[in-house]
Amino acid sequence: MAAKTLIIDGKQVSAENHTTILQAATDNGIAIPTLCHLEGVYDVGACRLCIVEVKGTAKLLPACTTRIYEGMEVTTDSERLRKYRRMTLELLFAERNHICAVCVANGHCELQALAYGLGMDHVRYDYCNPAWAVDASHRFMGMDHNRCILCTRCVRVCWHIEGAGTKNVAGRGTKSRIISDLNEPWGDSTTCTSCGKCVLACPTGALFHKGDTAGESVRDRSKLGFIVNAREKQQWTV
Amino acid sequence: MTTVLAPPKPQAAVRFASLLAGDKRYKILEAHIKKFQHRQDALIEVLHKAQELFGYLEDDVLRYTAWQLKLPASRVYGVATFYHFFTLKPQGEHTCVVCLGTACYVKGANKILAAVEGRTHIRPGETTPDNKLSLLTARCIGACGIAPAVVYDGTVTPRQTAETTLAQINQWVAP
Amino acid sequence: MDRIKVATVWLGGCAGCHMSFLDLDEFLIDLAGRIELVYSPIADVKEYPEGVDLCLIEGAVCNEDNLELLHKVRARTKVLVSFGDCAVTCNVTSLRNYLGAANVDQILQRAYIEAADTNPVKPGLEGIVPRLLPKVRPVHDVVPVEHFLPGCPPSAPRIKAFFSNLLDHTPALSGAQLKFG
Amino acid sequence: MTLNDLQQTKDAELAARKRIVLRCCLAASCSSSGSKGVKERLEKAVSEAGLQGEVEVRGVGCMKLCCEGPLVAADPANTLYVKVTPDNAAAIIAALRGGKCTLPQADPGSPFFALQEAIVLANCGVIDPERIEAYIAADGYLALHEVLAEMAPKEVVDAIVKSGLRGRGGAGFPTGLKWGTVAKSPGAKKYIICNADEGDPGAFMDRSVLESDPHLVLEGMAIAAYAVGADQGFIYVRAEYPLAISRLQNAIRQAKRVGLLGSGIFESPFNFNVDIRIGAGAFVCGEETALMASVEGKRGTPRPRPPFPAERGLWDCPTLINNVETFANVAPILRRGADWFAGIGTEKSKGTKVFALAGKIRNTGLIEVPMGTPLRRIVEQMGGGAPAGGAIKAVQTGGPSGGCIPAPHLDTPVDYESLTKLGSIMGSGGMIVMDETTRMVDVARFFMEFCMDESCGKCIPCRAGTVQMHQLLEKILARRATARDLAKLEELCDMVRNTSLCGLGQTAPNPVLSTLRFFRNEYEELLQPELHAAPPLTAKA
Repeated sequence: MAAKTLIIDGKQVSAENHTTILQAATDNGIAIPTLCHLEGVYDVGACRLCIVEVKGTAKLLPACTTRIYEGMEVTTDSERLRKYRRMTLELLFAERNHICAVCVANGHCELQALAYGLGMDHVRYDYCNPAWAVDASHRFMGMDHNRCILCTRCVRVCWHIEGAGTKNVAGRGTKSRIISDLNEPWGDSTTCTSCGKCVLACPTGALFHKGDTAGESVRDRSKLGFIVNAREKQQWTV
Repeated sequence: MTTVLAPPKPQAAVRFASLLAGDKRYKILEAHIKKFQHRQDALIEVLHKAQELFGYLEDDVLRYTAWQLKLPASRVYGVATFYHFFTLKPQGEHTCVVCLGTACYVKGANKILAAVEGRTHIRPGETTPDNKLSLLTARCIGACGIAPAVVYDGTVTPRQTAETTLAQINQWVAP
Repeated sequence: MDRIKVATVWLGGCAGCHMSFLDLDEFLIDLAGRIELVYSPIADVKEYPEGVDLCLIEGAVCNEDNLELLHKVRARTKVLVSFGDCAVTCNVTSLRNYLGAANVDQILQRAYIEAADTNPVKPGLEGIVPRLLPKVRPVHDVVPVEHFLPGCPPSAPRIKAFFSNLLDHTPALSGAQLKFG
Repeated sequence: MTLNDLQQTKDAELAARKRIVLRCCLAASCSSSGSKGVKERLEKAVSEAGLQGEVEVRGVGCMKLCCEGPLVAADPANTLYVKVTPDNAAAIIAALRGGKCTLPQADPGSPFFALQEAIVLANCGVIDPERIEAYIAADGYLALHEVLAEMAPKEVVDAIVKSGLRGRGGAGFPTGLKWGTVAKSPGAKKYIICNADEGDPGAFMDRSVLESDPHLVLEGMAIAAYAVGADQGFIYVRAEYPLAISRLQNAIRQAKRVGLLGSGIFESPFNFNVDIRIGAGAFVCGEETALMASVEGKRGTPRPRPPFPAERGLWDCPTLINNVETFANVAPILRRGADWFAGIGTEKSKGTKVFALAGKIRNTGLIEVPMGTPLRRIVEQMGGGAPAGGAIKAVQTGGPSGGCIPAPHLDTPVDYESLTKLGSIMGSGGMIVMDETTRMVDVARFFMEFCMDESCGKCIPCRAGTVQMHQLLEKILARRATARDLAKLEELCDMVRNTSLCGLGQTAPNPVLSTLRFFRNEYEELLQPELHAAPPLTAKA
């Protein structure tokens, strides 16, 4: 496969043709903040945290879905990008009830980690404080909509890794929510295999194993990439 | 932890056979789905037909549609709730749709809406407790040249005011 | 050099942040050489004084007393620090917000009558128990705030780091020192 | 169908034409004012007067002056009756016989009509939209024949490039360039989509075209399909336009019946089928990637571009998406020549543009004017200015993605670049006039609420950002906001505009930004003083 040469943050790197900016950067040790991206499932470009500047393009582009080209010049970190990313996080924290102190994912939460990484020490927007429910009907797992950031990772692993199609997004706009089957209690789902991949995929405390303490909520997300690799390439690389 | 298997569910075909037998609207819907050769991309067209037949999209209709198109129920529900045109709740006997497009808005559609809300004590998307009237809003029905427009039971009516609207509503809703 | 005048106030919170402040242990002695504590729930001062250099604010703005005190604090203080998650994010105190602004009375009913084990009575004495605000708000939503030290509570080492930075004129915390929850 | 058949159909249609035609508008606006009843009574009156041999009562599409509907025109006298009621039928018939008529009339020579230049609307309000013969009699499908018989696909693309036609859906992307890209994209299967999801509130141009001249759009689509190598088309129409849907269905049926759609059109190897897809009330589906998701029966959420639909669109096949008005320009361009079209309009914006004129203005309705026409001519001369002697304050174009152009800028010519320079956009053609009673902050709030409700929820800046911007606008309107809040609003506008996934989010701040630009004082008048001025940051402990 042909390789392309490009410049990321002033550093000349080469990557295979058709690679995304995110992949090329990661392979070369350059970290770009992401939230909806998840190794093992396709990208949707929804969270807008991985936006980067590309020379010659006025628009900011999501690194996860933008393919590289020869001679591309990418800036992944600038004052402007950091400001937009911080604002994106502030919007997320204000949108639902992310109360870290009483969250099961406290300390293992990607949203928290991003806030620290971007120096978001407070939220300037009005908290919306919506009234969202917790679905604790499933025998082993729970869904707390208060913590959901609608990254759709759970939907994607359910459809494309597990193949069950139990979860989906319903409604739209800020009223969007993750549902099981026909908006039924998760525990009543006739399609859920209880495989737990959605919990593994969830970046926050929205999906959790019942009974886990905050200290036990560590998630080994590399398992998802492992399964996909094994299935698609017949390579079991632990 | 032991895994407990869920009790066996009745076969979908058996379940839906009883629906088909009991309600001829399902027969019509089935014919419509056949017209689209059960294509999954016809989901929205099928839901349009279903809503036309049933008045709203009740759970069984959604399940039936999912089964016929071989789609996960979550997908059908996700689509049905994405589009404003679909309603999952039964509508009242009459409907009053206040257009809130820009032209109607600058000509006072919000006053019409406020008047109806005040009269009926329901908000857009709701139905009066006696099930007489559903109040809805539209994002623009393209009747801007005759704004403000209100749609009463499907009939677009031009140049409405709070007074004319209330006069119409009063024929439907108990005092 | 004169010691800087420091105050701490306690709005709607659990006092955990103040406890954590006391966990500074021997650093408190170092601190005492550089600051003068002019107002605090752990010092018996009745009136918030004028001309305070720095004030740590624990807790969210929940009731009318909080609001009144906060405005006074802002007017009389050079630098405000939102101290702990309740001040920064409203934290647990905001759990009543999603019940809606109109339900303040129901919240009291739930907390003091329905959930009471013994002697159910609603604290309603005018002028003695301050009235709840319709919505709990973070401190910076009410007055401008200079620095934020989140955490539930902020741990003593982080409070120490914050003070050290501040007194050495390198104020903000870096990402590595940030912590919510 | 052959050229000969086409000619015979035309001849037969013209031969059967009666001396006098009473055109009765049956488009949505006039219908809702009762024009169907008018037509029935006119037919009755004609037969009662024994004039069936001489007078045709013809139901037609939009006759443009919607505010005065129901409209009836009498040809060839060129009399235009307004606000016609069924009871007026007898008087209209009497007038045909030379009787004196006191019915209210509009002057077809007035600026509203005289300053129009009809390309897209040429047949609109003239022919019966429910009969393909009527379209053929107006030289319909001649261009398609010429294209299939005499031109290579590349030549068709070149003609569109040469004409300078740009997309009429809003952004103004050069149509020829788009066609060329789709034509060049490799793939055995390609699709054509006509975007008739006219979601901008205040816009009804596409509805009027579909209701009044559906075959014009079908012909344009067929020509485009030939040019890019597609054999399947979809028309995505909003469910709110039932009349447009039924006329399209009727038109497709007729075209199939006579062999102008389907296999082997005009006895060439070219096949083209068109299906209708009915939208279900989602503004975001006007965005092309969301629209494609909807055509595939999915939630109408957009996806990042690239890849562009021209390369990977419907079911990952190269797909050409144009809007109704763009397709409606195609047949006239090929029939009358690219040079003719390029001779109309301005240097960079060619041809005409259809606008839906509405709001606080005397004449509301449909107009088609050459690109470059000054706004003032449209709103003051054609529109007749604000009603009851009021003053026009601003003109809103581009719907929720556009902006408000203030009265001092009314001499701006309407073309893509000039409107963009003023912080608005051409948009699809909705033009809402606002007078002195309109509060601009409220207008901004109105559009922000719209965008908030219509946000699909996929990307964070649009989903959560519109909510916060809406709250800030509410706060300003409630006189609870300070200068800090206004600064926060402006910062959010910048962020949402630059980071949102699709056009809806990227343009959602436009109404705020444009009203801030020209009516900042209206915002500032509502602000409250800061209770505590932030102390200077140098006052560190």
